[in-house]
Amino acid sequence: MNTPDPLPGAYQGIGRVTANRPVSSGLIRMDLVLARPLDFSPGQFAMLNLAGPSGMVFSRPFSILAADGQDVSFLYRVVGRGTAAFADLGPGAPVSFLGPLGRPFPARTPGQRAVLLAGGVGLPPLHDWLARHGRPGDLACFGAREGHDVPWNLLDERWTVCVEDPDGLDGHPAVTGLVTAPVAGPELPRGRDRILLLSCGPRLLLRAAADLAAAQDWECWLSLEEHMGCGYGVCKGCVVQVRVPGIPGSGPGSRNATCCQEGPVFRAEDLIWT
Amino acid sequence: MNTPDPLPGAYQGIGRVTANRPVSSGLIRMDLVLARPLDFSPGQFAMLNLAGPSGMVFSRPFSILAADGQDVSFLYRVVGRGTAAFADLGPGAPVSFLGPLGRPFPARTPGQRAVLLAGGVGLPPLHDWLARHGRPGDLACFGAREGHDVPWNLLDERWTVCVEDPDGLDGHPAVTGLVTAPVAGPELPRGRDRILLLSCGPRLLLRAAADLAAAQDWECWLSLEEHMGCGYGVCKGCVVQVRVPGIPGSGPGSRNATCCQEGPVFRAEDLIWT
Amino acid sequence: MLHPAWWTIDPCARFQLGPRIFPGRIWTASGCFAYGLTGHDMTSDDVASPYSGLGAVVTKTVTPLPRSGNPMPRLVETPHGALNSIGLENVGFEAFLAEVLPELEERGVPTVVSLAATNPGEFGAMAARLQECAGPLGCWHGVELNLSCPNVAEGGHDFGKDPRTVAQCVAAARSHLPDRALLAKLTPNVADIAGLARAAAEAGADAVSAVNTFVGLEVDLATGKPILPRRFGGYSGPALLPLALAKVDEIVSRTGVPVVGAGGIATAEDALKFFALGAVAVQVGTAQMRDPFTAARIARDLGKQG
Amino acid sequence: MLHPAWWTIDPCARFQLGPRIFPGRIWTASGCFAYGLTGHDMTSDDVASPYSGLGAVVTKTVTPLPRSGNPMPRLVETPHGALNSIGLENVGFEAFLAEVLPELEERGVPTVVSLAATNPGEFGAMAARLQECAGPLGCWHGVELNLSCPNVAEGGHDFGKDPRTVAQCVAAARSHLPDRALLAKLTPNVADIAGLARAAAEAGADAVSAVNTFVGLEVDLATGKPILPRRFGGYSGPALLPLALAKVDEIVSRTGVPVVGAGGIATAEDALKFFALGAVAVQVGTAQMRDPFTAARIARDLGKQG
Ligand SMILES: Cc1cc2nc3c(=O)[nH]c(=O)nc-3n(C[C@H](O)[C@H](O)[C@H](O)COP(=O)(O)OP(=O)(O)OC[C@H]3O[C@@H](n4cnc5c(N)ncnc54)[C@H](O)[C@@H]3O)c2cc1C
Ligand SMILES: Cc1cc2nc3c(=O)[nH]c(=O)nc-3n(C[C@H](O)[C@H](O)[C@H](O)COP(=O)(O)OP(=O)(O)OC[C@H]3O[C@@H](n4cnc5c(N)ncnc54)[C@H](O)[C@@H]3O)c2cc1C
Ligand SMILES: Cc1cc2nc3c(=O)[nH]c(=O)nc-3n(C[C@H](O)[C@H](O)[C@H](O)COP(=O)(O)O)c2cc1C
Ligand SMILES: Cc1cc2nc3c(=O)[nH]c(=O)nc-3n(C[C@H](O)[C@H](O)[C@H](O)COP(=O)(O)O)c2cc1C
Ligand code: FES
Ligand code: FES
Repeated sequence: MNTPDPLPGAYQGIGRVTANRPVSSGLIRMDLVLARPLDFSPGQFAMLNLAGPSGMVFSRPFSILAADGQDVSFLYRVVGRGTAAFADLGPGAPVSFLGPLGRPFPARTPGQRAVLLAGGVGLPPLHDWLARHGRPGDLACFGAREGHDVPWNLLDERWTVCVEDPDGLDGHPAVTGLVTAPVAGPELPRGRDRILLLSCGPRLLLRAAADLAAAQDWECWLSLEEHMGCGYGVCKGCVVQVRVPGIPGSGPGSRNATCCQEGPVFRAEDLIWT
Repeated sequence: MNTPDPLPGAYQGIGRVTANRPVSSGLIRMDLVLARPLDFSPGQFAMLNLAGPSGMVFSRPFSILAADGQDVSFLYRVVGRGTAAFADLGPGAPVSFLGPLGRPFPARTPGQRAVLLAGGVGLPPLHDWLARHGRPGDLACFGAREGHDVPWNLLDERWTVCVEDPDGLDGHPAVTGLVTAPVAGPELPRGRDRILLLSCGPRLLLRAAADLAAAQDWECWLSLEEHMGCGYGVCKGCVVQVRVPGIPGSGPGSRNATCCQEGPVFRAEDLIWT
Repeated sequence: MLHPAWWTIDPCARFQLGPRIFPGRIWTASGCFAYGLTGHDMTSDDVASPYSGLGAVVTKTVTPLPRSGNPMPRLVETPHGALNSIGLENVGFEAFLAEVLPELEERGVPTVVSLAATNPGEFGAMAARLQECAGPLGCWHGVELNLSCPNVAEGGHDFGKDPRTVAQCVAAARSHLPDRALLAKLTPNVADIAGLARAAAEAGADAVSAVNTFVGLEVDLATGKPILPRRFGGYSGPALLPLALAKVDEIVSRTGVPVVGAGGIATAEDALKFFALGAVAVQVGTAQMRDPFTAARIARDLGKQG
Repeated sequence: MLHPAWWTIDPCARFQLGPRIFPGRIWTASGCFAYGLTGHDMTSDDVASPYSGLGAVVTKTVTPLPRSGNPMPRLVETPHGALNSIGLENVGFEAFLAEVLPELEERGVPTVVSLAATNPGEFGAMAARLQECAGPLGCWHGVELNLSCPNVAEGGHDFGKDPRTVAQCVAAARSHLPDRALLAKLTPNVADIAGLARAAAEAGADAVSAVNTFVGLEVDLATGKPILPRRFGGYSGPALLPLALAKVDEIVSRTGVPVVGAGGIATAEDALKFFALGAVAVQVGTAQMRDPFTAARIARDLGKQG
């Protein structure tokens, strides 16, 4: 089933931090316990904020790394005000949670091998996808700048780790090169019924993944990052341009799609890169 | 010397919290270590704020409880946003400090006995005054609502504790009644050369102290609380009305005095209560 | 504490505004809650639904033709508020009539329809068509004329700054809306907002909504250029509260025109401040984006049951 | 980071504004640093003095006669800013001339004298007398006409909203101030601040200062009444930054009149945003109250030595 599931119900509530610790030099894992069990699909995200009046004006979107009953986990990097504030939270701290939101990555159709390309904080959705849907023969690649940036404990042997700089590997196995390197060889078959390429990470990676998929005629879905106001489709602050079928007689057109509600996962061919 | 000392230089810098713990049910003692030694006189205060952009728009005034080298202590009660934020600070947290500020309580003139009336968080300046200038025969009274509100560890045997409600004394000695109760009897002499009354605390206490002093013709100085913007005399947001000698031929007049710079300690007779 | 002594209103009780009875006084603001929730079901631990206790959802402003809005980025957080330059992206008036309004009716969402246009004639035509198509709907309580959106190039900006234009737009819509509440949403970017309110009321508005966003700008330090492609955006959120309160007070105390207050409301306390100044209802905007239950929680906290 | 590529100015270097050379571009704003520090010596770990690197201290506005200002409370913190209704408490122009200005000269504080009056004639008279008494002073660099203080009942408020009055006041002062910088401080509480700036420049102002405070109000929830006895106050502080940036951009891009920017500046980054839009200098107001070294630290951080 390649058509995205209908949006499930989202839950708003206060989670409590149970752990909030670095898992690599740049990545922090935050575990929350919610007041009720959470069901989600890989690629969905939550809007997080400090609870109460000290919170940011907008909540911050984070992909869900895993959920088990009332426990839900995230993986994040400190890049600004919000993530810096999250990094300061200790056990018991309240966090405002709204999720799951957005459309997930699709499952595979029979006969497809999966190729997962995750860059840095793009790991969570693909990590969960592999955990749920992974099969022998799938190729899951995680890319980081160097060894210390890799959350080794999260990555089992199914993951191929790619580092641009082989420093800091401390004996861990890794390919030197971009996360797309293991895919570049001629081993993978052409055709959208053969390969399902899923990617999440920096924009350059997404572009490269889209180009690869186009060249090889693979099915390809990408998770986009846009700055978000609401995360649930009401503000129209997060739109991306997608293609729409042309009206007969005129060429194909484009329209705005909300990254938070129609995405964040889009079919690569639908996207108009700007 | 009853004339206030000239204002000393104030120091602005970042202090680090060394301790921040309750000393009674309503009072918290915060100790900071500054980057340099601090010299102050009892009754002076400091403007405190969270360091960095998360701070409040205005810093908060707090009387200095004690200072020893680079260590400086405060005693406070959580009443609003700022004090709540202070109460959350753990050891090592940075605090923006500006002080000492304002004019202190005077020392006594020879022959005067001191009567100190401290209510609640009004304790710090008088606590330090007694530590520096106290003599046998002085009467130092601390008032609280009930026993649990009293910071027993701060109060040695020279302090008479007064509680409105004798609950929660847990065997500690205390007078039941307002903090003015021990002064009400006829034991104390009349005359401003005999008694120096100093008071700091709620407005009602200050009024009562001023009335007592007027009735007994005692010398009386009071520490006022006004909301402050700057704490160092520039914004004119903290003014109180004081009497000025009349121009010959017309009656006495009044003028604005900044509580932060001309006060917070004022001669009771100079104040115009509004 | 949430019910100070001076506060006697139940904002979750029905109240009359112009010819219409509204189910309550806590509303969501236009553009911050779309056409209500679409596509999402929402639950929370403490409030049954984002609509619980709400008096109205003011829909995202619709214009005669569909609009795709301004180029991205069009929404920027600042430390104390938000700047938006969405540019009135909307499905267009006909699609709104055909698809959105019936759905709101079906879901039982009390609705105020926000309209924008570039001249009084268009406002009149939209009002007439609304009345014609949606006349029988029970959940449609009123119309809010967005006379103040600072993000539309074609006239939108200065449009609502002139009391005469305000009056003309209101009059044009009023004549077609005999039995719905008619509100004029005012821009705060003027010296005399009370004058606008007076003009709106004299032309037949039942109330004014105040305020829309203030003109703001944010600079990208890396480039030294404004972050928003159109330089300016509308400033909203917590930073606005004292400014919005001042504008509401100006209108109430100088004109007595009923005011629906908006600007920076995120808590029951914030809302109370508007009611204290005499606002008849309030709208929750930016804070609703952060948490879709904000308005419902305010209604719960201030309601008699709260 | 503090010196992005587009940033080439040294704000601690001398620069010319009208007929005058100022020692720098980081100033303190009127009313937030009194007449400079009086009665206090201040030290810090990282900056030698609160005056280090400053281009000017704009003094608290002085009026022809002494004023004791508005009743208390007259200063209220809000979560994102401050509301003041000080009401121009000041020692009066004659005492200022006799006592304050000579002392500033003696301490070597670069000074801009802020003046307020109720009509152009008074402005002219004050300017003439300043020139007469203080003509030889080396630290007195200019005059800022406060045309915008929203806290004075007698005309102060609407006074500066009319471009003609602005022009008259500027012209009256200009004629007596041949060799000092003349600035007009503008109110942001108008629809068209660029029009005010143009009027000021055409009447002879060397620059405009923008912005003064926005009209705001805060409610005391316990009573349901405004906290300030005069209801309204001037809103300042961090909440203002995007609003002030928008006003400055409006003036710069529509008129090209030199602007001294103010509103919400607390850090070097904040100041940079004003410079990015073309401000020739900036003023630090509310943040200077929180910490008297704020402006000096901004000067250090942005200076070539920083
Ligand atoms: C669907 C989705 C899933 C994401 N999942 C993750 C994740 O699992 N782990 C992770 O570390 N990050 C993730 N991000 C990025 C994350 O949202 C940003 O890093 C975060 O919002 C930065 O907040 P800040 O306050 O620290 O940064 P600031 O730069 O101070 O934020 C200012 C504003 O910009 C927005 N913003 C800044 N960077 C981004 C960005 N890259 N994407 C979207 N908005 C941004 C913020 O939300 C905020 O509104 C995801 C983004 C999206 C859209
Ligand atoms: C000279 C002086 C010395 C003081 N010493 C002490 C002390 O040693 N211990 C102590 O606990 N308190 C002391 N106070 C009172 C203390 O300043 C206030 O409790 C504190 O400012 C409250 O801040 P908040 O943010 O928690 O309260 P909020 O009510 O949230 O503060 C809002 C604003 O009101 C001001 N404010 C509120 N209450 C007071 C008050 N009572 N006095 C002055 N400003 C107030 C705040 O500074 C702030 O600007 C002193 C006040 C002054 C003027
Ligand atoms: C993202 C966004 C979109 C908005 N769109 C509209 C709109 O379409 N029509 C309108 O009248 N107001 C619009 N507004 C203004 C709000 O309705 C409200 O008047 C303003 O934001 C102030 O309230 P707040 O501070 O609670 O957000 C919008 C505001 C935001 C933040
Ligand atoms: C307490 C206070 C007093 C002020 N007094 C004056 C004044 O006397 N004259 C004047 O022109 N501006 C006065 N202002 C306005 C400031 O100079 C400045 O224009 C405004 O506060 C915006 O800058 P800020 O956000 O940095 O404070 C005052 C501001 C405050 C907060
Ligand atoms: S973030 Fe609001 S619509 Fe997507
Ligand atoms: S608090 Fe600013 S003058 Fe006293």
